[in-house]
Amino acid sequence: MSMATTAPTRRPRVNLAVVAPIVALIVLVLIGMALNPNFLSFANITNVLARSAFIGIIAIGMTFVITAGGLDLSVGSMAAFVAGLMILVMNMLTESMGGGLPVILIGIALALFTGLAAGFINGILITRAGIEAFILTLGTMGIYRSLVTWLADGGTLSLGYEMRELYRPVYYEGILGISWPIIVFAVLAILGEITMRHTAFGRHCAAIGSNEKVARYSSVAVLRVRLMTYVLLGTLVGIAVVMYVPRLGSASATTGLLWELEAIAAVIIGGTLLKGGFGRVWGTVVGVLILSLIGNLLNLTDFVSPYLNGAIQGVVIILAVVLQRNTGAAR
Amino acid sequence: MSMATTAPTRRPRVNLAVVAPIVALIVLVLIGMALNPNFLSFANITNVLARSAFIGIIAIGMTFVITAGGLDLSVGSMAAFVAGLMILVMNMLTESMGGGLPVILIGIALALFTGLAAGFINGILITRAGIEAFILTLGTMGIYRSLVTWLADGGTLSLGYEMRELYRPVYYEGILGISWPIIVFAVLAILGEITMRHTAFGRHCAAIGSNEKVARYSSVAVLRVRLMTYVLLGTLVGIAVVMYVPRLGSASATTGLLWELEAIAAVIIGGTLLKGGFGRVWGTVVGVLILSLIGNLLNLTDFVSPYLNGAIQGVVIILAVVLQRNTGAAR
Amino acid sequence: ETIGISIPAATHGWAGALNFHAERTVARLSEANPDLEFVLTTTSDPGQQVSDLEDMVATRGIDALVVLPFESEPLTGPIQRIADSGVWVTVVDRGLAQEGIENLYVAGDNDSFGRTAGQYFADTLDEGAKVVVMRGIASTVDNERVAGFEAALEGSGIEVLAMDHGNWNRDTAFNLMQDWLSRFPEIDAVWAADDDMAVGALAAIDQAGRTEEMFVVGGAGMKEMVQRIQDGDPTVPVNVTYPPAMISTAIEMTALGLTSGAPMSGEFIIASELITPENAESFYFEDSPY
Amino acid sequence: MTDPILALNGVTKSFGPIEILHGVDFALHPGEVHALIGENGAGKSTTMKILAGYLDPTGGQVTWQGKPITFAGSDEAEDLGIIMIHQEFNLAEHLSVDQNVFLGRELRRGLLLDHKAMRAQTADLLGQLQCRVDPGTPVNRISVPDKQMVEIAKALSRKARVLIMDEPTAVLTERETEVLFAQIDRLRAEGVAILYTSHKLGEVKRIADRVTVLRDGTMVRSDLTADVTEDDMATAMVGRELSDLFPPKAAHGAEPILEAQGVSVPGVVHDASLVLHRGEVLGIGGLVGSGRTELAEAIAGLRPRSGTVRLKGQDLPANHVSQAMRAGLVYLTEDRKGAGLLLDKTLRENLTLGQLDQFGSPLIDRKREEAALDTAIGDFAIRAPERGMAVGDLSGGNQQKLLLAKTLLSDPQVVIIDEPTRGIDIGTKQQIYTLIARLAAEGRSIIVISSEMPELIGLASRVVVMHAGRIVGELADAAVTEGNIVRLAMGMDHSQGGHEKDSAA
Ligand SMILES: Nc1ncnc2c1ncn2[C@@H]1O[C@H](COP(=O)(O)OP(=O)(O)OP(=O)(O)O)[C@@H](O)[C@H]1O
Ligand SMILES: Nc1ncnc2c1ncn2[C@@H]1O[C@H](COP(=O)(O)OP(=O)(O)OP(=O)(O)O)[C@@H](O)[C@H]1O
Ligand SMILES: [Mg+2]
Ligand SMILES: [Mg+2]
Repeated sequence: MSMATTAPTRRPRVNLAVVAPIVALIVLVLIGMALNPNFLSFANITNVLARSAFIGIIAIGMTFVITAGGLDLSVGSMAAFVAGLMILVMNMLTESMGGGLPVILIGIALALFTGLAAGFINGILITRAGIEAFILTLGTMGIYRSLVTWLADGGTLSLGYEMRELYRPVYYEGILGISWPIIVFAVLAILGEITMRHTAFGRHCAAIGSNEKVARYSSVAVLRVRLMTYVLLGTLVGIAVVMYVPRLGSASATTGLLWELEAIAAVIIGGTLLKGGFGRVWGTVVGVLILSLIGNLLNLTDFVSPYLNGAIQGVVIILAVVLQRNTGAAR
Repeated sequence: MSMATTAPTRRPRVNLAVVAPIVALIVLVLIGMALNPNFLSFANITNVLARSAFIGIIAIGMTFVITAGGLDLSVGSMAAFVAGLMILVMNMLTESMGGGLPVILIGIALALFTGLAAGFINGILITRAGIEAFILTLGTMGIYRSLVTWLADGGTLSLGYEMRELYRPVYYEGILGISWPIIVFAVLAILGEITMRHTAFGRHCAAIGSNEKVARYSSVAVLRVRLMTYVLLGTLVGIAVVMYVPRLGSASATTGLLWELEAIAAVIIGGTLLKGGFGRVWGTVVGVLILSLIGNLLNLTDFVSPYLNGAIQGVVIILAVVLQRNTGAAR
Repeated sequence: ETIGISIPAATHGWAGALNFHAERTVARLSEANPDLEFVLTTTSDPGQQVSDLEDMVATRGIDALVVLPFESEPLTGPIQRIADSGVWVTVVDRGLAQEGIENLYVAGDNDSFGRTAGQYFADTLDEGAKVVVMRGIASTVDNERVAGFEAALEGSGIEVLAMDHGNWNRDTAFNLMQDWLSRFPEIDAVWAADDDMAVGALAAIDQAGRTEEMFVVGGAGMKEMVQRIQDGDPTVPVNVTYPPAMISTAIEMTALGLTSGAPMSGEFIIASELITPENAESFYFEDSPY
Repeated sequence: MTDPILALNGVTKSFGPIEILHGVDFALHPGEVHALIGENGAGKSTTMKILAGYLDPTGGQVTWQGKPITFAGSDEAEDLGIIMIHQEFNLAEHLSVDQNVFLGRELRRGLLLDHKAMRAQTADLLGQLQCRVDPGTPVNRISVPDKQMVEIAKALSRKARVLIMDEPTAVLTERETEVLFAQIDRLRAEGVAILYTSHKLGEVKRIADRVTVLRDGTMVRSDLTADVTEDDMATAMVGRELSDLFPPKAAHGAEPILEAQGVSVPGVVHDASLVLHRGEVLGIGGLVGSGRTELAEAIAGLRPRSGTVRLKGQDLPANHVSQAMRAGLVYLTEDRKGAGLLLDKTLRENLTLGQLDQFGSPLIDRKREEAALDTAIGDFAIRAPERGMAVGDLSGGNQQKLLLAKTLLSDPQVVIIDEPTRGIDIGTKQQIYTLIARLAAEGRSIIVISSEMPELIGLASRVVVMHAGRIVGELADAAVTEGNIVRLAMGMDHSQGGHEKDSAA
């Protein structure tokens, strides 16, 4: 299970592993400061944090799924589907009920419920029907993506103007200048970290990811815990959508494209083991911020061809992980 | 490692696991026959087989990588990059050398070498620098994709007209009406299957994927074998490109998009374990054919909105795997 | 003074050409006006485009924005806010969901794109002729083009055998065309909502040896296609323009407005034209990558 | 005598078409230690798993306090207080010791885990077991015997009414065994019913009140321990008389074949030097955690090390297993499950894994592999119900035999065997001892690391003893006695014993 590919000489491990993603983050911040004086401006910081929130919230859930030895490729499409459905229903309700706060509340409830249900479907098929998570969620990824395209008739589903104005503050306003997505992200990150480290659920996730049989023999309800990780992830996708829809007020076939890869990358950059058995939510948060910052930094300067943005992103991601290569046990 | 989620009662496993992907394939063929009389026409069959060849050849290599407990997300971009470089160099050579067979041979050699080198780079960074394969290849995926966009200046790299005519037969012609891609795919599949089952290399891959420490204690050169799987995969990407370029004579930023997901899906549908330890090349071939056939069938009929093609694809992929859920040990 | 430019990433041929023209124009203008600064970003989804716009405003302090919205609806709000903050806004190609936000609008006409091709079909094909339609990636652009095409066919008695997404991708189009060729014994013409797909379709038709039987009309004036029209290739009789160079026009006009202090506001809609063997010469650009 | 708390009535068990247990009846009584003994593969572990709810019987009945009961799973049995210590480790490697001990029954304060209490209680339990592992260490960093102690601690932490122990002492030294026995005595006094298996018959005689013998899935006898001798037990198990366990020691040559000079492994082994001669059986003694395994692995090229290792005068590079193996030196690991065998692969694939080039190149000759497996099955008396089964489904002892066969397949000149007879029954043990003596007689040299004192004494003509990572002494011939080894191993005495080597750093 754990086959610590012992490198020739033993290095002091623990500290580096803990510190590495943070160091990567700090390096990025320093680069940003050097590149552009506006980098540390309040506006830029809040922009970056707020836009990290969607992937961030999803990645928190992904941390649990991966820690328990699972995977979910469908989250991006799921987000698009949930957003599409939410908008469609809100528009319909606006027509029949005439808009207003209740419509928004119903929309939010619907998003949360749909996310939860989608997560439940993934989870139940993986745990009960016993389908390899990679394949199942690849399948549902295609299904949700198709469904949203179909709902939008190939185009874009847009929230009615009136509703959009009413709903907008959920993304753009907040408390003390800190917008809601940032607050929600922060709260969920803290709750996630506590759940992972200080509750039986978190511990059981790690145990299942480490050795499913051992967990079962220790009377951990393996299937239920695993199912729960997917339900949790689905619900978090719902929450992310609730934050996302007021930002753009629309959903289309391209909404949430590649979010799954970004979320998984953030989780792994944060030090969680891809094969399960160990996960840390705060690492995931750092991972998400690293990924967001790379994009932000590339926009701060233009010393390279935009064609090469992807290449720079790739290099930075790799470097961020090289810093902490000693953690990765199994690969 | 393998914790055969023992259900209360044991089902007869072996046969179903072996037969399942084949059954799925046969069911698809029967559906095809029912839907369209042209389905079994020689032209359609050879079309489907020839277009399967690219992903198929890559998926053969992916089988080894996954069996040895690795993963490679970069193959699609790598293919695009290799194709772009090949075309660029061939065009340059045509100018300086005046075209002809030597240019094609140099182009082929270059493609093979570049593929091999790219695989080597992935492999060496994963095995020596110890970077999690998922992250590393996600990084190189971005890098190669950027590089090809940059090489093509955002557009499309096209092989000069004369060269294209000369090179065309490699995709469109063959022996006895069977085109080269099909022949090459078939030969590589047979070689791959033999390598996996009847050589020390194949055994070692499975051993490493099953338990790396046991493999090391059994004096298997773990790092070298693992590196070799990536080199093999890279070389096969090169071969796939050699078959691909003569088809349309061009490469762009969209070449090979999502090939990695398709290749991995084919491998898993074929019964190889995503966590490593067990792989079968013939299963992968069946998996590739299943995926190609789904696309083919959807094009041969139009009983649903084209928006929903993706959904149907998703459902069929899941169903194909449900048939053989008993194989999947760890998930 | 800083001009921000935000366009889609080069994920298909036309967008690639757009990138090419944008970069070339930026290079040319920066040389000519040393005090002009440009920020060029490319995006692959609307969410990221909004992020890029936010960054331009927060960290680069742009004075003018040239933007090709990835999707109209989601970008309307963010662009409106930028416009409200006093930044000059030039919108390219894809109109916003609300009128009157942008100062300058430079665009092609997707409806006309489809309609022009459809008109050609209606004019040249007999009643009862059979055609297949290759659509792009599901999006508003694609919907508009197809709607225009269908509207032009109305009443012509031409039968659309099948319509599916080739995703503006050569390989997908190749496979799709192969399968249609196996499925339909008779096809009189193919309309591809973009030249990249036409390239794939042509290769498949060529392979099946059915070049005599049908013609293919793509769109956007790819070099290769224009050349074939020029050569009088009966398989590729015409093409429809949708010039990616419109981004250059937009950038140039914006820059001119900033530097000369004589703002060029208004609308420039570039309707699609039919490229025929007669006028093909004027649509052929040797050094364009597209 | 008290009423039985848990009993088996004519229980049978089949895996697929093969019946493993053919009607087993016996009862466990509160306050009684019941030993279950039998050859490898006789069905002891299977019986225990049925009692603890891990497996369903195919036929017959399990009764709890006289009433028939069927467990839906091990949780249900555990709720009744039936706790089992598995023969194979049952620990999640990524989790720390205390997390493992409380896995599935975490202590909470409100919604949150009570880390402090769990850590303290774990430290307490380990203290009772005199195990010095830090509760916060991840399990994949602790040694095999320590894992066993953690496993025991985990069982003790649950309120047991019936405690089932499947070969708990297989990897323990006598000192730890004593500690465990003290705990067993305490539990017996508290009225816990205990079922115990071991291949160490001396232990059985000492600790058990009653002993039941299984042979080929059938009960052959069940007696009060007081009424039987060790020989009786062995005879009942094996079905024949056992002569002397250890073969006579042959004289060995004077030619040094393996020389290790100043071998150090950072943090675990310090400046260890030893010499092995042609045809010699050298023992390495020491307590758990003294660094014997690490030293052996360092010599075999499995660990980074400093110092030199020369085989037949030729230097072996550090951390290069295959070179050592090609030069004729092999190591048999004590960690059968983690480093020895691929549990999800077949016997054949495991047997030949390290030596595939012997079986044809480029293609592997399946027939020769099968022939090699036949030989191995014969030579090592491996009992597998089916040839094509996964190694993980073999009984523990048979896995060990397969591991031996696998390690010796390369026909090595020098063999380092770490715990050679771990979990092996007394009959097969004798065969293995004979084999070791034969190997030595053929001119091969063997290092035996063993925690079983009689084994060291019976096999080795010379024993080096380690303490805290250093070689603290060397005993030869008549000086190889239990007392001398123990004294050195405890670090109590540096000058006792035969010609001691200076090994100060
Ligand atoms: N899951 C299984 N599938 C098939 N056969 C099995 C399975 N589990 C055990 N067996 C077989 O049942 C027999 C009894 O095994 P068991 O583990 O009970 O033996 P044991 O008496 O504990 O032996 P040891 O002393 O070696 O531990 C063995 O032949 C073993 O191979
Ligand atoms: N991977 C590791 N990381 C950290 N410490 C380790 C590791 N492996 C072993 N140790 C520690 O090194 C010490 C020596 O272990 P070793 O297994 O060599 O002991 P040993 O003398 O062979 O005893 P045993 O009878 O337990 O095998 C032990 O304290 C053990 O916990
Ligand atoms: Mg046993
Ligand atoms: Mg040891």
